[in-house]
Amino acid sequence: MYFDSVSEFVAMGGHGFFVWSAYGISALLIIGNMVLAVRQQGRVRQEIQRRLRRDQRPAHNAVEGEVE
Amino acid sequence: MWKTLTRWYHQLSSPRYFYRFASAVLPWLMPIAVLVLLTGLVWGLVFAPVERYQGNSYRIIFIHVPASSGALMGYIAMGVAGLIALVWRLKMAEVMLKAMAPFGAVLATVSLATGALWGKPTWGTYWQWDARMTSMLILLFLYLGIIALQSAIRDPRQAARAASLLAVVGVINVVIVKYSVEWLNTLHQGATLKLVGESSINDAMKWPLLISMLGLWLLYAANVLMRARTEVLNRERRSGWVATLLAPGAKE
Amino acid sequence: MSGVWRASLRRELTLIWRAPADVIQPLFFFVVVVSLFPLGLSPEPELLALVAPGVVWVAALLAVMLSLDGLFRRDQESGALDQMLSAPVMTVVPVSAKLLAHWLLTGLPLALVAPLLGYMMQLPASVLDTLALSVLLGTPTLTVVGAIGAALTVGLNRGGILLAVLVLPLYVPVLVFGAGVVRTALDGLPTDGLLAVLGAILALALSLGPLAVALGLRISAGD
Amino acid sequence: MSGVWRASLRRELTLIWRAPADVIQPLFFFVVVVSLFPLGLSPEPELLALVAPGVVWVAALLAVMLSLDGLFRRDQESGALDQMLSAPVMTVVPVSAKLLAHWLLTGLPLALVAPLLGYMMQLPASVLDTLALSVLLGTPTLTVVGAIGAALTVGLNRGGILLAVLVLPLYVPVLVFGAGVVRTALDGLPTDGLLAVLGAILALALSLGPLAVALGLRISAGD
Amino acid sequence: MTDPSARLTVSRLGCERDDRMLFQDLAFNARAGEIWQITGANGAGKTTLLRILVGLHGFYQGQVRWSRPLAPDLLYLGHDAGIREELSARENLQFSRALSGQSGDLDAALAAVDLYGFEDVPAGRLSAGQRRRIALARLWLGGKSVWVLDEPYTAIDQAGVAKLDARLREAAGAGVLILYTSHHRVGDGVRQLRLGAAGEGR
Amino acid sequence: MTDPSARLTVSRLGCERDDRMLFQDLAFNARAGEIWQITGANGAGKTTLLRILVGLHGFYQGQVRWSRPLAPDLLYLGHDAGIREELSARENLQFSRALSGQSGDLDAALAAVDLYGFEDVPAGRLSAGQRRRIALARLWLGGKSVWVLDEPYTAIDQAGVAKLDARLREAAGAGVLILYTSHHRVGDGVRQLRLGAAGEGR
Ligand code: HEM
Ligand SMILES: Nc1ncnc2c1ncn2[C@@H]1O[C@H](COP(=O)(O)OP(=O)(O)OP(=O)(O)O)[C@@H](O)[C@H]1O
Ligand SMILES: Nc1ncnc2c1ncn2[C@@H]1O[C@H](COP(=O)(O)OP(=O)(O)OP(=O)(O)O)[C@@H](O)[C@H]1O
Ligand SMILES: [Mg+2]
Ligand SMILES: [Mg+2]
Repeated sequence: MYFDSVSEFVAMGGHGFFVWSAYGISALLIIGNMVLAVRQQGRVRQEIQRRLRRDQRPAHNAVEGEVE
Repeated sequence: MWKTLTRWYHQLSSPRYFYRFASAVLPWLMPIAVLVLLTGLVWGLVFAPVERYQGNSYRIIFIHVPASSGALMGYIAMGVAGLIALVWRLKMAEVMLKAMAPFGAVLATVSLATGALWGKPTWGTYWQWDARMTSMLILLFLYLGIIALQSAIRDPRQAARAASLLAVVGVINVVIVKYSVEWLNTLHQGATLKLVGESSINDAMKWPLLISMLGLWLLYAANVLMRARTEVLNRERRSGWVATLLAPGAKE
Repeated sequence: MSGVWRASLRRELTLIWRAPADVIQPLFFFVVVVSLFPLGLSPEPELLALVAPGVVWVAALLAVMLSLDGLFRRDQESGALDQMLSAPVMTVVPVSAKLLAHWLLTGLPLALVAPLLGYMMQLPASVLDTLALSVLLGTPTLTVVGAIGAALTVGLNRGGILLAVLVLPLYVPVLVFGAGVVRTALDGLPTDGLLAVLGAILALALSLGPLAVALGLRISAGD
Repeated sequence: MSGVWRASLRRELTLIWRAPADVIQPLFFFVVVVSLFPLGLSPEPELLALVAPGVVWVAALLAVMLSLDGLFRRDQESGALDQMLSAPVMTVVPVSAKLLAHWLLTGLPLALVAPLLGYMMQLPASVLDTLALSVLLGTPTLTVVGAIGAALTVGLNRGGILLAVLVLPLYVPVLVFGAGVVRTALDGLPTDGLLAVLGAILALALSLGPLAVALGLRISAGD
Repeated sequence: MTDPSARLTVSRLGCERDDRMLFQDLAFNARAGEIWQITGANGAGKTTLLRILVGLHGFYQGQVRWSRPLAPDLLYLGHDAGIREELSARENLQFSRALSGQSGDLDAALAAVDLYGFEDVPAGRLSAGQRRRIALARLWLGGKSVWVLDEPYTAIDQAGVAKLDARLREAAGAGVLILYTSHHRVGDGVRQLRLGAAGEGR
Repeated sequence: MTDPSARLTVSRLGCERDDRMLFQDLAFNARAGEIWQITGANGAGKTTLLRILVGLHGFYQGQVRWSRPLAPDLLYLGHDAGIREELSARENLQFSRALSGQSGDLDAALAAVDLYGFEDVPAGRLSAGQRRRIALARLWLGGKSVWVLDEPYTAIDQAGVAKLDARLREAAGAGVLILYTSHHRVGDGVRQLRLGAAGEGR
């Protein structure tokens, strides 16, 4: 442990603002990106599941090609 | 050995196996990445000694350097994926490329933000047109260009191919930019950075730095896997295996 | 095949000739943007000379980029692009003719007026030839690199802004070396090395660029 | 009639919302163009601060102008413009909704990032608010005046360059006063008078501009 | 809703484009409840005539008189139908409806042109014929007594053509004055206005 | 000139666009001398199918095999016909001819589509149908054994339709393989490939 007290840790020898905003912004961006990725995954899954439910009725096909 | 490698290659280039692989790895990778990153950061923030000339502001290094190098490596990796996608039309390369762009852009932003916040106490300004800062800014622009192009094209396969071409062209450009900007820059700020150059960096600072770097890269890998997995699902939504996987009531 | 190339070149030149405004406008844009700076900055000659290389080069960059926006658009909308892509010659053939025609009627004129603008921006007469040479060496690269962006965005109907976003970061090396050459000349230092770098970048762009453009068009068409 | 206005505004906002890139891209262009200058000029802080007001303002001008290029184009190509012109409401109604939506999503964001760019160009913190205010007062004028040019060129399919040629000269007063305000602030002199002039230009543009735009559209349609 | 007094009088109408007289001394009277099909070879001037009638093309000689101000009564569909690719079928129709002051039900109109299930897809991702159908849906929104349609049948499949045919007759029965261009054969009870073939006028 | 061995084999062809299967397991064989009309409702996938066959659309499953390399044999006319408004009819045709390696007489071809007298007018000043005719003139330039035409009859007047019809039959008689889309009724001796109606596949 380098620091003697919590307040000293927070102050960072007068550079607290810079250190903590650097880490704060970084955390915000990185976590935000993670959250977006997870939410996107959920959305795609939901969409596919909705479609699967809809398609549970027997599907008829769109082909009527003239086959030789 | 070679055989195992080629088998892996074929398996991972099949969307279905990739999905299984990613689903198996992610539950481990994610917590490990977070743990490693936190270890490095806490070590660096709480336990590492103060730096002689910069005081405690130097502690920004533990996020700044991992993010900067991650942004750079990430872009090169994207270019490689793009080349593979263009030449061999490998679907998984397209998927990976698309998955790599967002975190890369985030890392470039983090690098710029932390660098700026570090610059104020050390150089007395948030921003200067120093070579590294300038080329990182351009790298961010390139990332954003790729994201913009991808989101402008509707068809996911077409979007990925377009982004591949742009990424490959971009890598060539990054190399030239690096040299050109270094040449341009007459007020090289290198001297300040040398404080932490190889000779003077001590182990008490080096280890936490290396550990947070490892942690951030693992996190990057986890994020890419996660996004790639989503993209695979989205592209293969019509195939049988996705249907059984996500069928109502099915257990994964 | 060389017949197709010649027919393509003739078509492109006719198209531009039919609408000569397409040549005059990038030139005019170049002149207007450079002239805006003394209005926005301040008319002091020393300051102007100092910023002149950068200003002239940024304006050239923007002029070329804007002129590229329509490079493939009308061929795509009219279906002519599909004709080129399904023709029995490689797509590079008509594409390279198009690029050549574009440079002849945009890049070249820019190089010719650049010294005039440099003079208006109070550059000493001794560096004006270097300025013209740098623009001459740089604009073909701008055309080719920009055309890759134009090919990738051709179906997207987004106006020029998406193109700008893709292409401007790719223009940075040309800008740095192009303006750098002029600044070096202004300082009275030798410029051969930097001009050689500009030339090398040009060679790279000319050898790989047209292929990338053709590939980009194919991707945009849906393949 | 106010129903049509609201429906028009909603349509325009939806259109932009559908393609959010359209908002982000002018902003991005603004940032990129400003960043090109230190690359072309030199990274010396003193020089940069000196040219900053002009550079930021010229970049804002270009960003707004480029974003206007597509303002009516797609409505014209799709025939929606003919629908507006043959509708039982005055053309100013849908047109003014369009202009408002455009400014909200282009001009306003530019005013918000301008201070950041000013800082990057090494302007002292004390003039950053003046910079933002000048951009805020100037961009609506740029939108309206540019829209007149866009209306007149809508059928011509010339890419953005013809628009640039028509519009940039008209932007000169805004540029002179806009950059002038910032330079005055930089010299530590009072800026109220110049800001008032910017405001007066704005009032003029807002009162007559939309009518001119509507008239321009009618002329372009062939009437 | 529709006004039985809508009436169009065209006299001595002439138009020259690109150095060629397209038509000259054209005169006809059209009344509410009538369907007029304008025919003629390619380049005869059909599109030009319609644009003159609705006031979008101002370079002509002679007179075009409507019995009352046209704007509030007019439903005009041009060659290009005013569909924005970024907006869905519903959003496109919603805007057209507000602009023209119609008030019918959106979903019913879209269903009438067989776009049921495609209401929320951006128009850019529909086929050529489906896009035209969005514009045609305005014919089911009601409230207008003069319809001017430039090639409404273009790109429409056979079932669609039959449906559109029926709709025109129904509207004419209710007192709408309809003018349209088409290369299709003229149906029963439709008045024909034939413009001279291309080249004839030179 | 034409090669009687041109032959197209399509098997198990499927294409998905925008989350909807347009067609699936499509299979047919087409030979030199045959005329195939592809029909189907709006949105059925006709345009998409043609683009797949000529190699412009690459996202599909299944196989498309031509008996020999397609490019040198192909005459493809898309929905939009590749006519630049700034160029005259002759200049447009001249470029198409060079690009596709055809060699017929320009003026004869333009006369065949009734553009005699309009050869040197910029295409932008021609009517919708006249512009289409410039593209159709390529059918009179000869030298290609596979014709793929997307809605060739669009905007063409009745005399033009008859002429085009005759031309297709004549070419087929000389051994050309023709595939085209149209909503017009299928003529005698034309094989029909009907794609499922929009919506059925969902
Ligand atoms: C916005 C401004 C800044 C940007 C964009 C930036 C960017 C970078 C980049 C790209 C790297 C290279 C990483 C690698 O090669 O793996 C780096 C490393 C580094 N930066 Fe920054 N930097 C910025 C500001 C600063 C400031 C203000 C300082 C401290 C005074 C600083 C200190 C360092 C150090 C110590 C390294 C690691 C040493 C090395 O790898 O050579 N940076 N930065
Ligand atoms: N934009 C234009 N500029 C100049 N002349 C034009 C323009 N558009 C059409 N013309 C001229 O007017 C003539 C008639 O054009 P118009 O579009 O009215 O014909 P149309 O009867 O609608 O033909 P189509 O059946 O092919 O649609 C054309 O042959 C051409 O000579
Ligand atoms: N650009 C596109 N992007 C995404 N999906 C598209 C696109 N174009 C078409 N589609 C989809 O493909 C379907 C078929 O389109 P296509 O153009 O092949 O139909 P078509 O049979 O030619 O119809 P039409 O008779 O109207 O010309 C459309 O209904 C639409 O769902
Ligand atoms: Mg017409
Ligand atoms: Mg079609």
